[in-house]
Amino acid sequence: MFRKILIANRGEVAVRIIRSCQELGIRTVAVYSDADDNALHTMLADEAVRIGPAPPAQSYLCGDCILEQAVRLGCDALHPGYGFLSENADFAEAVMQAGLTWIGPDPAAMRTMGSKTSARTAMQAAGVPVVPGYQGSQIDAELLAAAEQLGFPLLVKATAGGGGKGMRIVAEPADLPAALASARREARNAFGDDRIYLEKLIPGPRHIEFQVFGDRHGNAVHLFERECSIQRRHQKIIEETPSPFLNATLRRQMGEAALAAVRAVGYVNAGTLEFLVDPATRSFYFLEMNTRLQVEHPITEQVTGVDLVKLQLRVAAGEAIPFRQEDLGQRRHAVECRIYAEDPANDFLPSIGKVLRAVEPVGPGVRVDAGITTGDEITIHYDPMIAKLIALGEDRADALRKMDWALQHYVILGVTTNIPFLRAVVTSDAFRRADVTTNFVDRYFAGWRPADEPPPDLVLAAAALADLLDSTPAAPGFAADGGAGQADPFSPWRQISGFRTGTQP
Amino acid sequence: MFRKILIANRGEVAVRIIRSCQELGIRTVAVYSDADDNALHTMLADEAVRIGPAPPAQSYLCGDCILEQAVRLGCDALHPGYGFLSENADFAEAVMQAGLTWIGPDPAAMRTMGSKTSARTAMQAAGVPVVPGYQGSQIDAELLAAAEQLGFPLLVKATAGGGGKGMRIVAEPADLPAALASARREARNAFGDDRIYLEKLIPGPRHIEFQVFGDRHGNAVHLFERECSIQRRHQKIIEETPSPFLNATLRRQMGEAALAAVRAVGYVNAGTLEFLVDPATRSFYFLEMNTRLQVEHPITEQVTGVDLVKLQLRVAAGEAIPFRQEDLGQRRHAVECRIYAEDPANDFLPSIGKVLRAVEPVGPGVRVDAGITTGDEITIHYDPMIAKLIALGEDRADALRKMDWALQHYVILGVTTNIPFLRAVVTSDAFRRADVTTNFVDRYFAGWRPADEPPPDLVLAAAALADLLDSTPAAPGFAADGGAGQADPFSPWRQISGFRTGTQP
Amino acid sequence: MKTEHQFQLGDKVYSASVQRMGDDYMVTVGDATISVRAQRPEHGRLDLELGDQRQRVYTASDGRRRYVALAGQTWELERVQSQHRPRSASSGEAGASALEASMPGLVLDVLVEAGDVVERGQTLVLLEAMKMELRITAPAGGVVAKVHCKAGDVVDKGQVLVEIAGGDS
Amino acid sequence: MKTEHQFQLGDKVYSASVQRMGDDYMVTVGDATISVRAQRPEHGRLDLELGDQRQRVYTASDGRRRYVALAGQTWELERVQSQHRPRSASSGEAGASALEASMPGLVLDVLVEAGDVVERGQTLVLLEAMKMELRITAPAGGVVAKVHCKAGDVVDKGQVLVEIAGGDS
Repeated sequence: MFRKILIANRGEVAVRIIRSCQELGIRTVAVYSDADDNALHTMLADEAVRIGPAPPAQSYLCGDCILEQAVRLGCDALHPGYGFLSENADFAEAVMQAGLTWIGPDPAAMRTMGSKTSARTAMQAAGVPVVPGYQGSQIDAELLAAAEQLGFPLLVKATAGGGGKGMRIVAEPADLPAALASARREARNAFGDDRIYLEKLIPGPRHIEFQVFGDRHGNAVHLFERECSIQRRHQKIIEETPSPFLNATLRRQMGEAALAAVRAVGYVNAGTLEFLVDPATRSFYFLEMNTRLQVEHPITEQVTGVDLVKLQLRVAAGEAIPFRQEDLGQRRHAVECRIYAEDPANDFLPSIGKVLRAVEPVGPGVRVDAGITTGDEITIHYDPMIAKLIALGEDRADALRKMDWALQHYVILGVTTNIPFLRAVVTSDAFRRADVTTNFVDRYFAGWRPADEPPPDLVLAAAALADLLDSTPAAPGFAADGGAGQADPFSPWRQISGFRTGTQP
Repeated sequence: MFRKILIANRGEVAVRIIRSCQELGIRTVAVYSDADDNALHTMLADEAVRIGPAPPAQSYLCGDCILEQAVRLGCDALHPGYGFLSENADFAEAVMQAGLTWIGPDPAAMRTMGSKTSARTAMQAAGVPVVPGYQGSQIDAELLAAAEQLGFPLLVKATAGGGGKGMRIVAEPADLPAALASARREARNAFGDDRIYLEKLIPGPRHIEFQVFGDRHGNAVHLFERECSIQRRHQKIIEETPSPFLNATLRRQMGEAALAAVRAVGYVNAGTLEFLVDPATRSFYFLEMNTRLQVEHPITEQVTGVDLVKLQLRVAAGEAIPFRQEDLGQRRHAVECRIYAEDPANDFLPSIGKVLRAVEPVGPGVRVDAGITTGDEITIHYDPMIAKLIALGEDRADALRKMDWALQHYVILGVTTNIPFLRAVVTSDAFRRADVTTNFVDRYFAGWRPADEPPPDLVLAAAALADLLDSTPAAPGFAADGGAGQADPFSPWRQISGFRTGTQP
Repeated sequence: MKTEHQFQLGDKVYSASVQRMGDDYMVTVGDATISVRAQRPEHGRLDLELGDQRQRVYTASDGRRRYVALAGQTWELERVQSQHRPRSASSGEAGASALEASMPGLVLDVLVEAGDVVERGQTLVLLEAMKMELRITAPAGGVVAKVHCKAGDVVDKGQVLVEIAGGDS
Repeated sequence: MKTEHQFQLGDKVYSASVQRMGDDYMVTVGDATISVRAQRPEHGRLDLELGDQRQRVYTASDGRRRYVALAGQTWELERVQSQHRPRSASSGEAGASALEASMPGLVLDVLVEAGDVVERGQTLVLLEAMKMELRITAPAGGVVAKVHCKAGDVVDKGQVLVEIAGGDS
């Protein structure tokens, strides 16, 4: 096993990886940009080194800066996490050339699957169904012609894309040129690659992905599916497994397709095959492969009992996957909500600022993978995700109830969060009856705003009390003040009359 | 399902039950004594009512006081938790006579199994092996005679006993009278019943118990074993499942014995059969049955995926157990450590005082069931348990590493805790190789004291900095002060020379 | 002694008065009064007791803002100093006459100029922030009164980009 | 400006001095000096930076006590006021000449009286607390100098029960 690993990432995934390393007794090196000085991941690691200024291009995307530190500090392996350099084959190669182990797939497989277009080709060859599309040229005129052939509505997508960046839905021919221009601009900024391609738009599809794993001993397994249909701005915000849509047959077929894909490219370590499923026809299409750990990997861990990060480390160290496909099963139901510092009532725009206080929910079956805690800053430079909240329930209904409970008990003060929106979704009829497609949010929650009600009296009372108590400075290290344990001289029930406590008594 | 449940308990188990009720949309009533005013469980419940002064006899053991409140507040069920009134059949009857549902077994079964002596008789009748003993009389002379017959060393036990209270080990005849006297005195104080009996001492036994469940539809299942051999003062402090000692055969035999016991007394709801296992002969003996939820129930939940509290509620509501024996399996390995405010270096005596700060570890596979958090008091009146820390690992070694990680990251300031001791145990060779018996602590950790080393320089530096910063009062609601993100003008590596940071770099 | 407190939410102002009576506080909000027991076991946390009901409240303060988390909901109130009169809620929000940058970013393009008549929903400015392209659109029809930015500008959160006359929805 | 701090642990006293230099603190402990960057993102928490090493420290203070949790270990230090000289560690601990009640409880029985010669391990007092019977035993051989309690007494934590002459182990 490794002695010392550099984690070339930030936020919750860096924290997640550091924890697994610590359990295995592997020393860790965190990297940080000026914007992340004193971020949680820098605190947990054994060592933390600055790699550059806030803009990703000069820090978390600067492979050389990171690799230099990994070598200087004598690391023997590097974990890229997700995003940033995790799918950069050149960086993976550089890491290996520097004599470190790259905790991820081989650059060759990354290249094949990394470009959406070559991945489509490879999957077609492996007999995996792909979404009809056009990737023949970058010339507008030819793209237009191909578009006419494919038919509208269609999607413009970035070849190097991901997370919906550089993606545009085009309803009719007239809108195509503008869409191409802005998609290219966004793609260039996001990936430094402005190539795009066209894909037929599957109406109201479900997004169902399979977690796969391969090792250097020829073993390949899948760890079942994750349904990630609930998205906003083309980014997943709620994921669950098992998928309420799949039956045993479809699950088996998709699992076999996933394994075929893994074998086709001799894939090693953790990866995810994303499929679009047409609810009408129940047919599924390969969408893309993510050649890295996935944000939503925890729900798979909760239902399969496999620690995917530890498995990544073992496989990268040359060990064989310690179980066979038939040893794996899905037990109970897991849901994940991504807690974002953003304003659902205002186009889900990020909410910048300091988290003055974060109190995470605790309870059986509740897991919180947080990258932001009390005192941390949400900056404009990075994805404003605060944490991933995962609920494991006995069945889907139980998991949703648990998630609603956990959302209610997640306190975040100082920035606006999407928690009220997530609660509205998980408690909605549409979601409860699993009527979910990738346009779920537009369909059921377009223009959603939190109930615009006046604050309950008790909220104002608490605010006033807090101001009063804060104005009476407490001794350092004081623990408690205010009411000692005497009985209430007033009859609360008389006093409470007409007092809106804002709780459901 | 129930509308409103009163939880006749305190601390972590009250909190645990309230959470499950909240998920199921059941309203909850917490009860508290003067010593628990503002305790965590009173905060989480929908309503909290005072039931009396601190001494248990006048509050948590006062069935009438509690039942009166349950009726006044219109509860339709009562959950007793563990300890206190949970095994009091008269109270259970009173609850039912008041028209509420008792979330537990029938009083008849509680009576049979509640008295250790009648339980031994019933189990013998059911063909379950019991420890050889004598329960014929309370007269010293006859007990002495019987003792000679049984042979020494032997155990004096309280008929109404539990948690080692009223229990004495007697090495030779001469010590018996004194042991009988003090055992009776302790039993009278603890249970209001000074009857005792004798039991042969199984040398170096393992304590392995089985979780069982019965419903009103004639179904009975067991949820496998828990090994609870690590004890201090005859109280469990570390539990794990699966037991590293059982093989499939022995597990099956003991499981069948457990089911035989359940059927013999028509047992309904959750219970636990405790067995002593003689490591030499691999034979097992019925020790006692706990007719309630067990402190260590979470490890069973972690490996079986069953929420035992929710199952208790469902079964009490008349539902059938929703699975069969063959649906159940043990997946992964779970360990629980009981975090106590006590001083392992001083006879494990409780450490009284206020918890100035508690920071619970968070991470995949780590569960914390806490009854005490920041600002709460440890009083002399109740068991000084702060929390239960549960680690779920891929296998035993992984679970122990995770537990050590979690123990390291559990911060409790203001009282002395057993965390350093627990760390010493879970990292010890003896425990790692599962060489555990109920006298493990005496055998390997007698007279244990924490390493008496001087504080690392960094600890003193931090203390000095904290005093300095605390003396500069911060504005209310201030979030951060001190160093902005500038580079360190000094070369830390020169400065750090000879500075003992107390961390393993 | 009694203290008066005023908080603004949206465009409404609410007041509360607190009077300490031994271990309890008499709190009056509007015409309702309640006797509360309050403990502060740690900074930013209040444990309240109202008869048989307990509430654990997490709270924080930042400048004029007072945050309160109670019973699964979070509230962001703004303290109103007595000498300070509530500012109109409309300024700086969608539906206002002044369109602000909702976050720091780079102005990619400005699609209108002063005097243009714009319709509700019409895109006025293209902003890039956090790698996303954001469209600043007219919350209502009106006439562009003033344009405060140009392509290439780096703007701060809250900075006014465009003003629209008659643009109050 | 430089501040001096003294802390006692067991019977040893340690000193540290802190000098603020801009954003950093020069801390000297014994003859070692280090430059530390310290942030306090919340009460009772210090985020320390020492070159490439970070440490999150949780700390609390209660009267003269200063608690520090660092790298998986917790330390309870006692502040030493300059005018106050360190108290001997022996008092109030096992091995001391004065045997104290380690917790509040009820005296069930006193098995010795002044003048008795006791051996190491001999039970002197039976105490009941938290439903447990506790034996207060002689940490070392000696002579009972004074008995401060009798059966039925309710004693507080730290209250001296028995004094033994020549009982220092």
